[in-house]
Amino acid sequence: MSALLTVEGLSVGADSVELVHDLSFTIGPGERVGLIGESGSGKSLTALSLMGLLPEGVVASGTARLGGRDLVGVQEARVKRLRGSELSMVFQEPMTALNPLMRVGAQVAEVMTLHGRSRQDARQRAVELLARVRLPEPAEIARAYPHQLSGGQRQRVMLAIALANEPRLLICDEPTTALDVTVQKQMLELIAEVAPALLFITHDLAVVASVCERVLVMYGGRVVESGPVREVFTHPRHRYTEGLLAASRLTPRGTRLPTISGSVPAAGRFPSGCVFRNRCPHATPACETAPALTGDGHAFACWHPAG
Amino acid sequence: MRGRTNAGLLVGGTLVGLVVLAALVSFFWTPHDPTLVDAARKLREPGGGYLLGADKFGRDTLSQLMVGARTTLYVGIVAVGIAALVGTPLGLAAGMTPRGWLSELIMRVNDLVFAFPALLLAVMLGAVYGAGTLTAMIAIGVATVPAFARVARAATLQVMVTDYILAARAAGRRRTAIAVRHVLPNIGSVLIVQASVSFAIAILAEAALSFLGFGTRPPTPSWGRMLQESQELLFSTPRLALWPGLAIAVAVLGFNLLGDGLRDHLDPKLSRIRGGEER
Amino acid sequence: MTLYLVKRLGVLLASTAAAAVVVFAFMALLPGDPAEIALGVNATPEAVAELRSQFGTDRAPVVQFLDWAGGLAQGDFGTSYVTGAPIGPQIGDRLGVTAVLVLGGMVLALLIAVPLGTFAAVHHRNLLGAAISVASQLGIAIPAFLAGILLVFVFAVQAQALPSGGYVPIAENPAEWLRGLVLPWLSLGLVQGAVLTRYVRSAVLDVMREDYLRTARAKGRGATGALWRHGLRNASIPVVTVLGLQLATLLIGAVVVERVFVIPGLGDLLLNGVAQRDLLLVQGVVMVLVAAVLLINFVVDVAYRLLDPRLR
Amino acid sequence: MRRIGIWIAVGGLLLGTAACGSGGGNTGAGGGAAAGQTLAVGFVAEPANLDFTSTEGVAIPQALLVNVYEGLVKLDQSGQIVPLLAEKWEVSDDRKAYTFTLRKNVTFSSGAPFTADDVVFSLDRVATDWKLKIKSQLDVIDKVEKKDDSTVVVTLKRPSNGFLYSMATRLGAMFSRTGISDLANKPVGTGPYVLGSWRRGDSIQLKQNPSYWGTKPALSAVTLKYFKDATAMNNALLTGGIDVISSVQAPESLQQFADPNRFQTVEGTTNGEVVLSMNNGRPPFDDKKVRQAVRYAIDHKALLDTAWAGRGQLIGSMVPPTDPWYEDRTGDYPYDPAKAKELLGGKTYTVKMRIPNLPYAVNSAQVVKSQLAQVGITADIEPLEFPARWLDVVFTQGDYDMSIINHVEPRDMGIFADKSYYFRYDNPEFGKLLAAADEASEQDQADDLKQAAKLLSDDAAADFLFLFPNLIVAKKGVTGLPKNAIAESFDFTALAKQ
Repeated sequence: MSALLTVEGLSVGADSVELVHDLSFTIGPGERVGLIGESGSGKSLTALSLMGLLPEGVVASGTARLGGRDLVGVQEARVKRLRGSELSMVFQEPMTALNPLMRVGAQVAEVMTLHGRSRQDARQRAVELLARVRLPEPAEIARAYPHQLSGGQRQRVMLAIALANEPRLLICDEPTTALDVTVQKQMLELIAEVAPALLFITHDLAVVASVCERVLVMYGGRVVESGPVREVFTHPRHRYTEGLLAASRLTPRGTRLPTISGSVPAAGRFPSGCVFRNRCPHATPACETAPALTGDGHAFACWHPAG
Repeated sequence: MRGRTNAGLLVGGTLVGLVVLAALVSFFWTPHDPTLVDAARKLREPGGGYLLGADKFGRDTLSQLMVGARTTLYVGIVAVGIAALVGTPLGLAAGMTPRGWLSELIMRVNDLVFAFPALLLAVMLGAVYGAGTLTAMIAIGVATVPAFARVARAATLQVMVTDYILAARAAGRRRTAIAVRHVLPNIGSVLIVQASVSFAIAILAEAALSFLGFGTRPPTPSWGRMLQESQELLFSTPRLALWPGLAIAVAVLGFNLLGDGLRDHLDPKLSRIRGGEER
Repeated sequence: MTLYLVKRLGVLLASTAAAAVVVFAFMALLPGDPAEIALGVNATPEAVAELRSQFGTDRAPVVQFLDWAGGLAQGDFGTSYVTGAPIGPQIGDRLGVTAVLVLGGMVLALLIAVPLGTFAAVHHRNLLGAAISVASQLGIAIPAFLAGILLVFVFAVQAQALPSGGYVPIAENPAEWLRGLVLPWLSLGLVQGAVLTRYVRSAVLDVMREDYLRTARAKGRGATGALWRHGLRNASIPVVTVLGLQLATLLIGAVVVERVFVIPGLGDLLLNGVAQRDLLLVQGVVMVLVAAVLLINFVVDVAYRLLDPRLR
Repeated sequence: MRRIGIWIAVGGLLLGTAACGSGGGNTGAGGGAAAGQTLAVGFVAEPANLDFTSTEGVAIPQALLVNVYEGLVKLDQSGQIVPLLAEKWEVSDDRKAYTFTLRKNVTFSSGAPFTADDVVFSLDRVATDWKLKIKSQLDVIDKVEKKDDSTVVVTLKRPSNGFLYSMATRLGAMFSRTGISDLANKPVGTGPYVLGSWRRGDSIQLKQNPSYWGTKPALSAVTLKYFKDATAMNNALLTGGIDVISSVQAPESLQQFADPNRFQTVEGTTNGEVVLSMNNGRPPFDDKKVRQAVRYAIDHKALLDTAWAGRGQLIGSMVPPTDPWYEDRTGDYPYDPAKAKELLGGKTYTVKMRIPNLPYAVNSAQVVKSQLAQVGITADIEPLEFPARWLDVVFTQGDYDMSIINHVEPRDMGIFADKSYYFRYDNPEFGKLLAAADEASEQDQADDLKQAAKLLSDDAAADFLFLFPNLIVAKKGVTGLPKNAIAESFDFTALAKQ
């Protein structure tokens, strides 16, 4: 099958520090992929580099193509046409992601007028979209200001904005982290239902398990393991994935393994070779050489894989 | 960003240090008597023991500048002192009882005082008691009270919702004790920043007042009056205006940079209270 | 909002009334009997007493205050003890001049500060942005009157391009009116613009870090477009607050600038009044200035609410 | 650079401060071509109103006398009293009756004819309605009678040398019987100019009186522009805002006007003695020795050089060189700090020097303070808002030790004869000399006054810092500028532009 999104050799760096290293993966049409890792692993930067929204001073290299169109290393003027139409993104913090001074409906409509829809049409469709993300009384919500909505409602608005132009790929960056647990669940179900193809970024393994089909595990700016969710979660090969699973309730054998020792180093302070070796209980001198991500379907980069 | 911040602090500190040093040294030594009139030295060119030359009265410009630094600091310290001593407790009280009548009263009176700018007060005070350094300092000080009260109140409001204050309140400590032991130390940094910025404003106000003749009395050297006196010689002897102008700019710049630098250095979080420039 | 407006209006009226009391009380402290001053040193006691009763200064202070305040409410500032002319029209004329001066200075300051401050924020990492920051810091450090003196020196005396001072009413000669105001506007506007540039820069910088700006870009806006459509209005909220404070500062800065440029505005009237011991005139001018500041505060507070739906 | 110009009078004489002027004007420059030439003249003190019968100060007569209001006589540039509204006058043998023959066909600007009735009316009003202290100068008048429509006889109580001179001041101004309803705003006189417009705080415009009886002035209008700031006035001339600075308030700046292709400077004398007054009524200056010490302690040459750029003249007493009885008294107290210390007997004093906040006073005070410090007198300078506060504290209440003020009124030595005057100088001998002088023959008058001036100097009733210069700067081509400012008014009738 032809992939919807193809990422090859994507690196992100600021000044001399490399934050994401040589990332490659694909997402097929309609496929829901989770990108998992602790904060500082580079997952959010990966998403932002695809959107062309990297903060100032942070630069991406390599290639990323969405349906044949380049996303990385292209002029802003060209990428910005894709943003909000071909691919869109829902951010982590719903409380601050909406403009406090603008009515909700207008903010939803804006994304459509930006991509060529007439103002009146956009306004009407905004209400439909609000209904589609299951907001009660969408017409009223459209007239409200963000501060009059709850966090969950605002995140739905964000989702409505993201879906407005029927994008081919939806990127969600921790969209439920800031929400109450009950709201979280509804939100996840909604995303799973409406997303065309999905890149779902989270640190929460359970969320990935419930939404995604395939998962990429990131650590230290690299993908250390990838594969179908069920397989990776039941038979983790990389010692980091193993630790992550152990720390969560998704332990494969029900027995608690010791959690990962130490904490994630600051950017640029990861060891050479295997980036995990300074925290890995199984590390040997062999790990001073960087392992390649190998394997078909279920791939991992570890000299001393588990199981 | 961090690097820039420290640069501001460093430059600001150096400039202020320069002014303070000049003022301190002037207590013990100036190259010449700054108020001694000597017709023989009238408009003497710089050089030969008169590093910056002499003015139309034959007074040594460098000596005048040094003692002028003293005047400037004196005005700033007293004015800011008045403002801080009056404004801080008021702001503290208002911040600790945000919904009480006291708070409302304080802030309303504050707004009222705010409507009387320093220059207006100084002209009014000068008209009643005679213009001079003291009336200028009091006027600037009183006019600066609202700034301190507002900042102290805003900072107190923020501090009051922190866990340790809630804990102290839960423990039943008396309000004054909480204010002095817990709140004051925590809003100290904001106040220091405000003091620094107010200092800069006070220097400008004093200069303007001296220019209008409502400031420091002659012959006590004051940068504002030096500027005013040098006006008629702007064409023939521009250096007479250059030096005091530069001195004012250095002092104001110094205190502003110091304030910004301190704000970042002491507590970046609180920078938003004043609108938070430069981070 | 209506409730707020009514409440805030009440506060404005109460503050103005309180200010009137303060101003009156302060002026009552002024040494010197206006009747004695008006008559000169060798007036007879009878003449002084007569004039006192004519001025009404022989009445109890409370009665005098009520009379004065009552007049104020109807726009009557009384009659000058010194010139014998009614004060209201004088203040009216001068207020117009000062208002033009101050508002022009403010507009200029905004014209300088908004583009420069925004530019400095957007380019805060490069040299030009830093240069603007440094320039604005320097601008703040220069007293307005010094700026005025230098401007006159350069543009009027050396270049002979503009008048060094004076004021021509617009009705008399609009071109000269404008030419005469250029330098005063510049000296107020440049310094205030420098102050404002810093606030605009920091406000824009703050806004640029806001998530909703990223959201806007995720919708397909460019960085500039996002800032324009979503950033500036948000950034304007803190700037409006500062603007209010600045207007008050400008009003007073105008006093000095009026002196430098020989402009017959309120500041000139005030200083004249003080020099002439024209008690009632000073009282009236101070009252107008104070009321203007209170009014500005009121407008800012209301504008704040209008701009920010969270406060409505 | 603040205001100047006020006067107050006591005992028939005036005190004041330098007249100053300033002007500025948008009308000025280049503007008035042949037909309607106009000039803008810069002054310092703007009148508070236009009624000089009830408001002190030089500002009003400076603008209106001779120009709008005329008297029977006026002072010419050489100080001579010459006819104006009176064609001629005769003095009786006992020197007590003055018979004025009035010019015919003179009308007020209101259209009313000027007649003997107006003279009687105007002179009678001085005693009954004027509110100024100087009006006592005319107390010497016994009665004013109309002989016919163009003849008036003024009878004095005693012979007076000062009478005719006073008639040349504002006291002799002629008012219309029907033109005094609004003196403060609407002056009605017989002069060559009438009030055009008054932009308060900015300028007064005088325009030609179309029905003037005499030679019409060259200018169709004059704008008097008022500046509180000396530098602003200088700049106005430099940039063409005004054509004339009537009295330079920042003498150090004269260099700016050095270019003879653009500017001309007129330097002459005034009647203004810049006096360092000492309160004779209270310690330490009730002690003649202390006052004398002050006079020795001050280096007048250095003071004039530093405080007023060396412009002006040194004087030793209260008489300007333009008065006939002038004697050089500058040698009475040569600069001698050692002698001053000796007179002080090793004691030190701290005194209050309360000065008006005017440029010449603030400058001079700083020099005086520095020089007095050398002999052990500490003078604390306290500038007071001029005029109101200075007049109140120093002039009226006499609450001061030292002050500095320019006494601008002509022939004003008499102020020292009034012991209630703020000098608090009390020497009956001085008063006798002045009284005798007023009644004496011309020669005796001069002798008496010379003696009086010497007495004043010997007693060190005050110190006389310098004679205020008449410093006028104008654009090249302006003619008719007065070299010496010896009258109250600034005479616009002779001004012209080439």
